[in-house]
Amino acid sequence: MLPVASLLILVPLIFAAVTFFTKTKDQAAGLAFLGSLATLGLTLDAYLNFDSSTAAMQFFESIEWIPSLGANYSVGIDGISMPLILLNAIVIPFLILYSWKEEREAPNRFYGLILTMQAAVIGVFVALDFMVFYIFWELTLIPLFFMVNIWGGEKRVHASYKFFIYTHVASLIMLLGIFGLFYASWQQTGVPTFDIRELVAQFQFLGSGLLRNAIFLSIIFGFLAKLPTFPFHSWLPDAYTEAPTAGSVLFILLKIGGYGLFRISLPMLPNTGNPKLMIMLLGFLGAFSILYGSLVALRQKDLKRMIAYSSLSHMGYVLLGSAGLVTLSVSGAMFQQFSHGLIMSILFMSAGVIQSSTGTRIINNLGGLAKKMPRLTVIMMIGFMASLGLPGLTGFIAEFLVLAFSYVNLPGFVLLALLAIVITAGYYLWAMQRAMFGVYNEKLGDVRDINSLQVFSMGVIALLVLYFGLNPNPVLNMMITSSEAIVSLAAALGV
Amino acid sequence: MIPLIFYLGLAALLFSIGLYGVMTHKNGIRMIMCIELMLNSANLNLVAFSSYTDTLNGQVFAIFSIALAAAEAAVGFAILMAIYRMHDKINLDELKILRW
Amino acid sequence: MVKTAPEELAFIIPLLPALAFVITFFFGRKMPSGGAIVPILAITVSFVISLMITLRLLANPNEVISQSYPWFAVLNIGILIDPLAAVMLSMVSFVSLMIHIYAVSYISGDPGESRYFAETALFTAAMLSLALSDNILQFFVSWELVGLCSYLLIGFWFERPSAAAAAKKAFLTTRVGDVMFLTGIIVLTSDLLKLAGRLSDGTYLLRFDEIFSYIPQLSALQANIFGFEISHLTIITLLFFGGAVGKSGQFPLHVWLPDAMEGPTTVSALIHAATMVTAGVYLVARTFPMFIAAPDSLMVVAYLGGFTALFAGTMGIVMNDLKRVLAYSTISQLGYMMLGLGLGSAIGIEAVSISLFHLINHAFFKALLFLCAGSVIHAVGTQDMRELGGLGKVMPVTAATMTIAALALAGFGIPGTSIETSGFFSKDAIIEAAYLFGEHSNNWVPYLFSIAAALLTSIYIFRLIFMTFTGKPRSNYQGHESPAIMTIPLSILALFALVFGGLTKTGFTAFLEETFANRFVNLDIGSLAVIGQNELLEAAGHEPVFVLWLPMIVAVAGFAIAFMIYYLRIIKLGPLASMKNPIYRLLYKRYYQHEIYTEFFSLGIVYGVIAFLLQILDVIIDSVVEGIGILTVGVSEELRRVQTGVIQTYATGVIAGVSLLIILVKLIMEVL
Amino acid sequence: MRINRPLAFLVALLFTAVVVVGAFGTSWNTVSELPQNPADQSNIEGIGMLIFTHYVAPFEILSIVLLASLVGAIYMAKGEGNK
Repeated sequence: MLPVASLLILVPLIFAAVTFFTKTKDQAAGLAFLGSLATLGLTLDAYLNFDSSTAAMQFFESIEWIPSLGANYSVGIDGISMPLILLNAIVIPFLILYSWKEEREAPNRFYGLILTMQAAVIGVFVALDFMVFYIFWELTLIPLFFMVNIWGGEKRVHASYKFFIYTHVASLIMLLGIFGLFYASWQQTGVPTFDIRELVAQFQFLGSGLLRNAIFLSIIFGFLAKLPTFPFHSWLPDAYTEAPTAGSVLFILLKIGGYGLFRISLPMLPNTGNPKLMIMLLGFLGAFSILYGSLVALRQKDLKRMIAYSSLSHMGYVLLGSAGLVTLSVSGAMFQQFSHGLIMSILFMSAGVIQSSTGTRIINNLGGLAKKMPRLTVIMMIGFMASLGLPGLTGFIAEFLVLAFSYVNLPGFVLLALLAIVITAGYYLWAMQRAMFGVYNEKLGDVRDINSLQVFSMGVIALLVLYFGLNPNPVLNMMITSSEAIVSLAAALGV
Repeated sequence: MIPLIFYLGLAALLFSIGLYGVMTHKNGIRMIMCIELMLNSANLNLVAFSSYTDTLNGQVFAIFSIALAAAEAAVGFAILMAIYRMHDKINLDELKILRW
Repeated sequence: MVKTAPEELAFIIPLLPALAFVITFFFGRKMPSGGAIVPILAITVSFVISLMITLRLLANPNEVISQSYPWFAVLNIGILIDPLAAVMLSMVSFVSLMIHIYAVSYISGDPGESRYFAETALFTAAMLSLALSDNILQFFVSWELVGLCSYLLIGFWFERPSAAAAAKKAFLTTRVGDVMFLTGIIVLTSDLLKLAGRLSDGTYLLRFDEIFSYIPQLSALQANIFGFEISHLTIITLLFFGGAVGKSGQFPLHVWLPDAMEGPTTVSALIHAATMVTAGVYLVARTFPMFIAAPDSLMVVAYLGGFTALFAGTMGIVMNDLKRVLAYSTISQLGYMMLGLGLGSAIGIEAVSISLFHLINHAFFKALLFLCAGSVIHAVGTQDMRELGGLGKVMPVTAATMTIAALALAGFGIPGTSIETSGFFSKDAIIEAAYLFGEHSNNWVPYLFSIAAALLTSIYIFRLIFMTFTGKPRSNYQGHESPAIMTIPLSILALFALVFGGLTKTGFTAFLEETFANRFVNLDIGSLAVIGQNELLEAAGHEPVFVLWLPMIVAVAGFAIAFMIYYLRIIKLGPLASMKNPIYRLLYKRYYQHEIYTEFFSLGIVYGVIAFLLQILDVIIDSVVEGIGILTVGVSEELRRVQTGVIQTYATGVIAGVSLLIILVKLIMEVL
Repeated sequence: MRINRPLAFLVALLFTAVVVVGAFGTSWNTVSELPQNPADQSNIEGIGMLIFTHYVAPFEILSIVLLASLVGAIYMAKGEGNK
């Protein structure tokens, strides 16, 4: 059998390397598209061979790397990572198609970076060793940094540095936590290991509650800043807004924060010194992020910034669902990651189209675009509706699972989050009304509707949003299996 | 018999005096002299330990270090002379050609 | 020919209109008249199947259709067609069919024709799916989808800023209710999860039978809110009712419905009169066992319903816009339906049947009223009643059908005879029930509300009739009768408005009372009422004769007032109906709801204060982050000066550092 | 930049204190009695033996270093003007 997990990293990486050496735009985009298609093929192969009835690791590979430190190159796929890999593999080809016709400098580097990013993110998802995990984790910074720094908007330099330094500092704190875990476990067992599952299992045997709290908090800090969640989100609006459309979508696909939460933090959570306190903390941050993101989005004048804050609001569901610690709430949180990736891709692509065709993103300067861009309007409407949680689209399933089942443990926070639902609808509809409906703003000149490649790429993602909204089972079942394993751990400890 | 610690104390004192000189003087020649003082306090230590452990290695090292000190002093003074000839200065902090 | 059992066809009912939506959406533009034929055919088939199922159920009420399929996690999708659903399905598909036929002519020539038919087809599919859902989640999903269609259709002429704004307002206001509904579902879900413990395979958590089987336990769960001990069941039902308030335009969330008249009139008829707005009533009826088992919930329903009936009526009498009058009338009638359900605390299951009876009758005559109004607007081009008048001669069919509808709405009929309109049966049944309730519990408030509202109903609807169809035209217009494709649905609906109530009166009530006693759910409403501390009447009371006649008298009185003011014009309103009169102004400004809700609460408090403060907080957080960056750069700028280049300073620093470090290490070693 | 003499003095004092305290605080592993050889008080012979046997390589390297520094010092001290 193929070593799928490794190939999923290697294929995009190799294609990325070759793409860097192409000369023309079409060559670069074509090659990158080919690479992403190959990745998609591999992913589908993995998905079809995936057994969603078990929470065990599948497609497992392990090679000894640094024996003296117990670091191995070990990778594998399970129900937590499979949907996220799937998400990445699905969206990237359409992202490349979407941006094919755009004019820009150095297309070879642009598409090369997209593929590098894909490799890095998938690397994080399949890594089962903290060394490998951290290396890929940091690798994701590089393409994003250049994406923003080279092809971004006006304040791109500031935004890129802010993003880079902020999340890098958070990652370093996480690294500190990882080392703490590593050394503490080494002391405990006498055998050094960087194996994620082994270390997470060791966590409960470690020294004092204070130490466990410190390790837990420093590791989760890295995840929370990457997710991001209130109050560690201030890199997000700048970076999302200044990034080129493809960059924004790559940011959206950067689901490593939430992934780390499920893979590492949640299994550790019940064993911390004060699990109740930690749950309250996470629940509060999640619920407050939901409310906060939507209220701040309400006041944004820039379409892309509004979507960025809405993204923050959505990420709150991931945290709230995780803190809920009920099987279905955790799977809801996982599904929210998946659904958010699809929905926000549509929204950022739409905002990108609006900016490139009208030259502005300020909502009040737009108006009546529905008349000139009917196809965009339909797709954008699907995106907006999915994002505000309309049933039948993916957003609803995730939000319902999170809210309904987190309520079992965290009723107060869920009620807080529910307040945000109306507000979310408010800013989306407001934006829709101002930008798309009403009388056409003649100052915008002659705008053209989206080209057929864009219709195709956005349309397919919109159809997926609809499909997974009607039938979430293809990804939800494996999430439920995995989250059952996580939650049973917590239940065993009576949390 | 004089305890070892007396030698060490003397060496420490000598070193500190040299140190003080290095820290307070600007004149290059004086500084080199002070450095010599510090070097010799180290030599004193070498010889003292050599005697008190009944081995000769330390004393051999002291001889080497004296020889090296001579070389260093020769080169150091030569550099100072060259600088003096070029700039008419001997105060080290006034020389800025190698500073940022 | 193979004879298929109707239950095997049940899934087709919502599926065909959904399919029609897809076809019309993608290919409608290339078809004649926007592909209208596709949804019409689809809905016809749906209607026929619904009717077949209803007839079968009528013959044997125990033959409910119940099919469930897993959806995701512990939730399912499914079909439940019991008498309640069957009635609703038939009504929705029938009214939708009529309005689709009518719309072919009404909407023809509009550039968005195919979009219109696609959206109404989707709406019909969602509404049918709502009616036949067998679990609360699917109900909610359809509920939201009809809301979406309502949003899209109100904003059908999206280039008009007022339409776009009205669409947004409708969606947001109902969204408030929806969130309450969702909260109710969430509370219910977590309660069921706790009560059920570990879920076995094959249970569908939110299916109605599953929910109903937990009613006693739910009722026993108590929550403490602000020092009041409240049963969870009460909380859940009140939250559900909150959803119904939003969707069915009950006070205080009714503000969107009059604005929703910005949409095409056919849309108003279909969505905002006959079907979607009744979804809230249907929700309460559907979960009636929960309501009756919850103390106080039904009381809230009754009071709010009665109040809304009266409250909307007061605004209805001053509106000058043809459609707005009808919109307020709809709100008022929905209030009646809610009131009818609320009276269940005294009359038990009969409440569902009288309320649903009114719902069905209302659907016929209100759709008819709207379609007639549409016919007028189509012909004349204005909907301001002050500019109309004398249309009766030009548009006889429209005038005749509209008058029939008005009579039905006002509830004309002679008690004890068969000279009765549909509205008479159902509305008077509710008023009588309110009387019984008053007698039973010595609480006459609902009865007073309902009688007063009946008077107002009669006044505003005949005001409308007289102002539109009698007298002389008050502006220049060229009226003409609408084409046959529009008048035929009008006539059919008029026939139903006139006789449906009389034909089905006895059968209907008996039929609906079977809803909660069959092989799907088998509940003893009486014992549930005991849980909810509701005392049911032993048997139908013997009302005094004047109670039977009073609604009729009131309706005639209303007619007389309208006749004198607007036809004979012997009473001059003059200053009474001017903006100087504070009461008139209050009514005309619709109790300043726009000012309070939109400008004060939404824009002022939420947008202006809360969101503003959070935005400031966001800026602060961002400044902290940026500040740390600036601080770092600043500090390093200062620290750079340490690098003096003076070797003596370096030496001092190095030595001092080494010395201190040694001391530090020594100290640490001592401590450890 | 001015030189802060009191500070330099303090630092020097601190350093002395640290070193002296350190020296006093350490138990040196020394011989209890200095070896006495009344016949030959000097140890020059021993040193010479060591230099030319065990440390002959450093000695040779040192000679090269000395030579180099000698040449360098003369070259620099001579200066360019006296060519």
